[in-house]
Amino acid sequence: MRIGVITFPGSLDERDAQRAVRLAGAEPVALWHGDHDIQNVDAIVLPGGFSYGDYLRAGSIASHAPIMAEVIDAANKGVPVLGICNGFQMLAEARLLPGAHTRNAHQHFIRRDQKLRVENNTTAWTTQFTLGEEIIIPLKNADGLYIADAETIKRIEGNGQVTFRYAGLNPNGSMNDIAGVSNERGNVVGLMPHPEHAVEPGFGPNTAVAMRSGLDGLKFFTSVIQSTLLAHA
Amino acid sequence: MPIIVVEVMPKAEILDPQGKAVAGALTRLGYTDFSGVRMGKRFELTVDGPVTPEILAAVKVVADEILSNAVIEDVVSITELGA
Amino acid sequence: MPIIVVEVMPKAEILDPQGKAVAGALTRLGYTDFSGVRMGKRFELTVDGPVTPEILAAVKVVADEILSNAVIEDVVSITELGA
Amino acid sequence: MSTHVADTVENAIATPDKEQPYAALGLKPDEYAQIREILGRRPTSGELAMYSVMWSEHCSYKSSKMYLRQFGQKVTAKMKEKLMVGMGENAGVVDVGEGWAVTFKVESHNHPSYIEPFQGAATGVGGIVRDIISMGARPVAIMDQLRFGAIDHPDTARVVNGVVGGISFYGNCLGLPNIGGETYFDSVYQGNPLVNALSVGVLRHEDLHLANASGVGNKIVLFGARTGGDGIGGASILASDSFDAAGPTKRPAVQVGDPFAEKVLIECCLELYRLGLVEGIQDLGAAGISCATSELAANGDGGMIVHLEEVLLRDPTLTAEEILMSESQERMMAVVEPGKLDAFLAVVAKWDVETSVLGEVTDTGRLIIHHFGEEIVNVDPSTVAVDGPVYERPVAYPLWLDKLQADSASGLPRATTGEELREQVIRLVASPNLADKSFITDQYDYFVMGNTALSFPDDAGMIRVDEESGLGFAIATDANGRYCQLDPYAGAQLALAEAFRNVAVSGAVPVAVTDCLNFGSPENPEVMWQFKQAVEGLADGCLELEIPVTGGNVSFYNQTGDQPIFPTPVVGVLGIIDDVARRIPSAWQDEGNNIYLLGYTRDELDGSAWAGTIHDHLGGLPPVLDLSTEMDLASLLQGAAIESLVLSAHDLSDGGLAQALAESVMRFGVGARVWLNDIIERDGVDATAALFSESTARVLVSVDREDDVRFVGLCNARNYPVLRIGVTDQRGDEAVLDVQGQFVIPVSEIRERSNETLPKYFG
Ligand SMILES: Nc1ncnc2c1ncn2[C@@H]1O[C@H](COP(=O)(O)OP(=O)(O)O)[C@@H](O)[C@H]1O
Ligand SMILES: [Mg+2]
Repeated sequence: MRIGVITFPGSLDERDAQRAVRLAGAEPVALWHGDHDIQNVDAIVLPGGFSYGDYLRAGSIASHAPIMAEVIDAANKGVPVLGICNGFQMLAEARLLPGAHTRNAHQHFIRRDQKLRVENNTTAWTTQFTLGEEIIIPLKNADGLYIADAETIKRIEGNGQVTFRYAGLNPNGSMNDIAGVSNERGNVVGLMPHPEHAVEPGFGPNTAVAMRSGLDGLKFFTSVIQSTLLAHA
Repeated sequence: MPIIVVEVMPKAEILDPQGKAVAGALTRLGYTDFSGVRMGKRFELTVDGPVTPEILAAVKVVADEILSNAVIEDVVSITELGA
Repeated sequence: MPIIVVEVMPKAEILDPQGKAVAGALTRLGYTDFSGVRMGKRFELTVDGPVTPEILAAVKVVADEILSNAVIEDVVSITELGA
Repeated sequence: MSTHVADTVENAIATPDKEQPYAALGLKPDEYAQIREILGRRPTSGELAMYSVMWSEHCSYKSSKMYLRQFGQKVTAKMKEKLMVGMGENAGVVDVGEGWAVTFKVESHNHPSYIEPFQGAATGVGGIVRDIISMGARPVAIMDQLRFGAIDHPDTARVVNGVVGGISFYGNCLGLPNIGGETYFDSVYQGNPLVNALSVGVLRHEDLHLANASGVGNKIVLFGARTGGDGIGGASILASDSFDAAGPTKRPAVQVGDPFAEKVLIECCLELYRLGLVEGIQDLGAAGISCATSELAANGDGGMIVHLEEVLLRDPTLTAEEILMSESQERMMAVVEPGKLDAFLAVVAKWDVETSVLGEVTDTGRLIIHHFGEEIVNVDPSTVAVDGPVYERPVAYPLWLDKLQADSASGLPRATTGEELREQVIRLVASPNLADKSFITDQYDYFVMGNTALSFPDDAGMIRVDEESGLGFAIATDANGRYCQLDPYAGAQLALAEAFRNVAVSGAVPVAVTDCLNFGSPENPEVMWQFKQAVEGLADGCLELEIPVTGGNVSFYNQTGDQPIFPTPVVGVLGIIDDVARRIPSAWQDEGNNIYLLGYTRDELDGSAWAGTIHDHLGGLPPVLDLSTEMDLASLLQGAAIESLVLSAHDLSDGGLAQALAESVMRFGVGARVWLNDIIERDGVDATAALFSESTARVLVSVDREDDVRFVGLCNARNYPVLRIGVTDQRGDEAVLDVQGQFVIPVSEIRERSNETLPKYFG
């Protein structure tokens, strides 16, 4: 199982995403934004960061990168794609996912150990979760407010495309507490929090059990390994 | 060299947290004449040569597809500076 | 209700990383007619009643002191929308 | 193209009497005369620009140099053991074992951060990170040491929100975990906030790079952002003189940072190093191209020819002098072998970084700069970069100090009831300097890179260096301006001791020091005395602890009007830990553990947070310090860490035991039951001193009951004073801090009072 992680200029968490892929038991493959080649990977991660400084709109310039044509193509063929934070913003800008992002309501960058509720465990990246499960995943961003017009919100809520919702506290003013969404087919998922930072004991979020012990992010990657194996079986 | 100005605003029905924050600040500072503030973007594109119809057409595409995100924003004007 | 538009741009001598990033993107995407891009802000302030000289004076102060940072930005225009 | 007619060397010879604006550039008449003597003629305007920025206080260290020498002189063989690169380079480098090295340095960006807090602080982070890159290292962490005016002053929110926003924006966008820092409020910093930033980098031994231009024929390459008109005069005018003296400049004095450009520059540099394409490298900071060319040349073979028209400009109207002085950010200068130039350019192109070849290394011993074919600079580079003026400024013992030291806090009224003590504990917890700093630190990413083992609010930040072995480093910084005001020699040592202790409580072994010395005007003899004392204190302290100062920064002219800030030497201590899995957090996480206090408590309230907050008092003498005891304590903690005997360790500093207990219960919401009698009896102090004294060499630890005997045995074997003073209690909504016989405070109340202070003023 090979999972590609794309590096864009200004990507920050790509090595962490690669580490997460490795810890979950798959082989990480480094992909470059300027190439037109996704090296036949089985799944793709668009990592967090500030691509091109996020100066125009978060994720917008990167969504036009050469490799995005291949990503869009692969996504349309059903290849699992995960957009984390800036990656989510890119997928929204590329229209692979509904909605858009804007500045956090309180106008600050925020970093916190965020509680999420799993709202759909049938996507390629969430099969290892139970429905309604509460998980803790680090959140860190400045433009994390999820926004869409009323019709879109109604549609994605109706389709079960809202994959994760902020629980306990809505950290940025996102509509309907939406933290993550998927496409209709469920192979493309994007979320603002960072699962790749909840994969290794001692370096994850705090939990009720102990500091920096949270490992809930690992299940994103084991989910995609499982769903890919199933799809190929 | 000629400059083309493109202006982009958040769609009226879309939440504008930055505008809201500014509005809040104005009220706190005692400026109470304003019932709302919205914040958008202004781009100035410097054109290398004369502004031809082709260039204007390119600006239109750039404005719609790169400088703005149609999901949440409108291009409210494209004008040549000083023209 | 009347709307007053305040436009703010980075000072010409000051680095504008945002404009630079947009300019780079345009070139990479094949739009090569533009020699530079600068990115600023456009504010729309909705006024509660008629636009009096007092309100315009207040807008001027707000534009200079709150909507812009005089150290690095200029207020390039204050106009009434549609006026 | 520039229309300005350059002042050539030929012209300078022909017009010896031309008047030159040296004073406006910050040069004194005798300095100008010295330049004429060195050159044997008047300087060209380009040379004048270079000398003026390079001989500024900020770049030349002319007032501090004679004192800083001690850091290189007061050293033992042991102190040199792990030192790969010492003072004088962009940053010091320490061998941390397994073929790894760590480089770190703290620097100030105080004055720009008052004028334009957001960009000033942002570019401060950018600047220190480039120092780290230029050593050949990957930057892996940052920290920020901040001092603001009074929390309720009308200007403070502007500065706080700007500075924190700028650090957050630049650091987060760069992808560097922020792992700690300091935040203090005091009216002495009102018109002159302190914004210090620290960065740490990691490298393999073989990747070490230095800033020198050697190898005749090697190319001088400038890469990164284009050169613009921003920050011109920044080095000489902003950093060398107080604001009111700043002359008019037509170019903006502030610079705007572009963290994205810097992030790309980091990756680009690391790829260049990996491929072995760089012989020497220097970052461009204060004094821009003037500094980079003269330092590279002076540290190398001594000669260099530069064609200034090759510099890529953002603003084509810049004059040659302005190009030489520009402080545009996110630029680097490399020395590249001609045969490797194509490969170099290919890497730079891959990262979309702009580059131009400016010239090459020569054996002439002269730094020669041409502008469109005309020679505008011809100097011996060491006269610019190395042999600048050195001043022995007048020093005078401050006459007010005797009176201040005589005014001890020991006579201040003390609480007579438990209820009063409770109220004082709460007031301290909610006071601006001790209140929870989450409002600030929640804006900083510490997850990025996935190697952060500890960060705020732990006593030290800790980063894993090697994912296989778990090898890592810990780092903490401290400075107590109040103590330094009372006694700068002791104050500097107390800062060193606290940072040392903060590293030790994390389980790491302290090995090296960096410092940022923030002081008033060196032209004020009393300030110069404070500076002399502080440097001596720090150098003597390092000698006793046997850990070297590897680099740092001096910031003078920190004053509002005539009023200097408190002397504020920020001291950073770096430690090594073999395996970050053995890190010790600073607060307990479980019920039913024993709480021990290590060290003796004396009645030491002079200069304390208690005296300041409860009585608005500053006077007397700072706490007694015994560095050999601090070393015993550190080695005891290392022993405990290796055997995993302690579950948490938190050093006692500002606010004493009361604050340490409050922080410990708040952190994970696990309460505590504590008794003071044993402290009071053994140490002969009262309840106020037991709770609020700031005696040194003390740490609060929690120990699993199973390890009790071994832990106490360890302390006894090492003859270190230890007292069991309580147990950790229940967690959750009912959790309390119960100081038996005195008071009970719900943890929720402590938390609320601690958390509300900063948001109230800045939220
Ligand atoms: N500006 C800041 N940036 C990052 N961390 C900070 C900042 N201010 C305070 N902190 C963190 O908050 C915690 C408490 O600070 P402080 O009480 O000064 O620590 P100490 O007393 O151990 O020196 C520490 O972990 C410190 O690193
Ligand atoms: Mg501490």
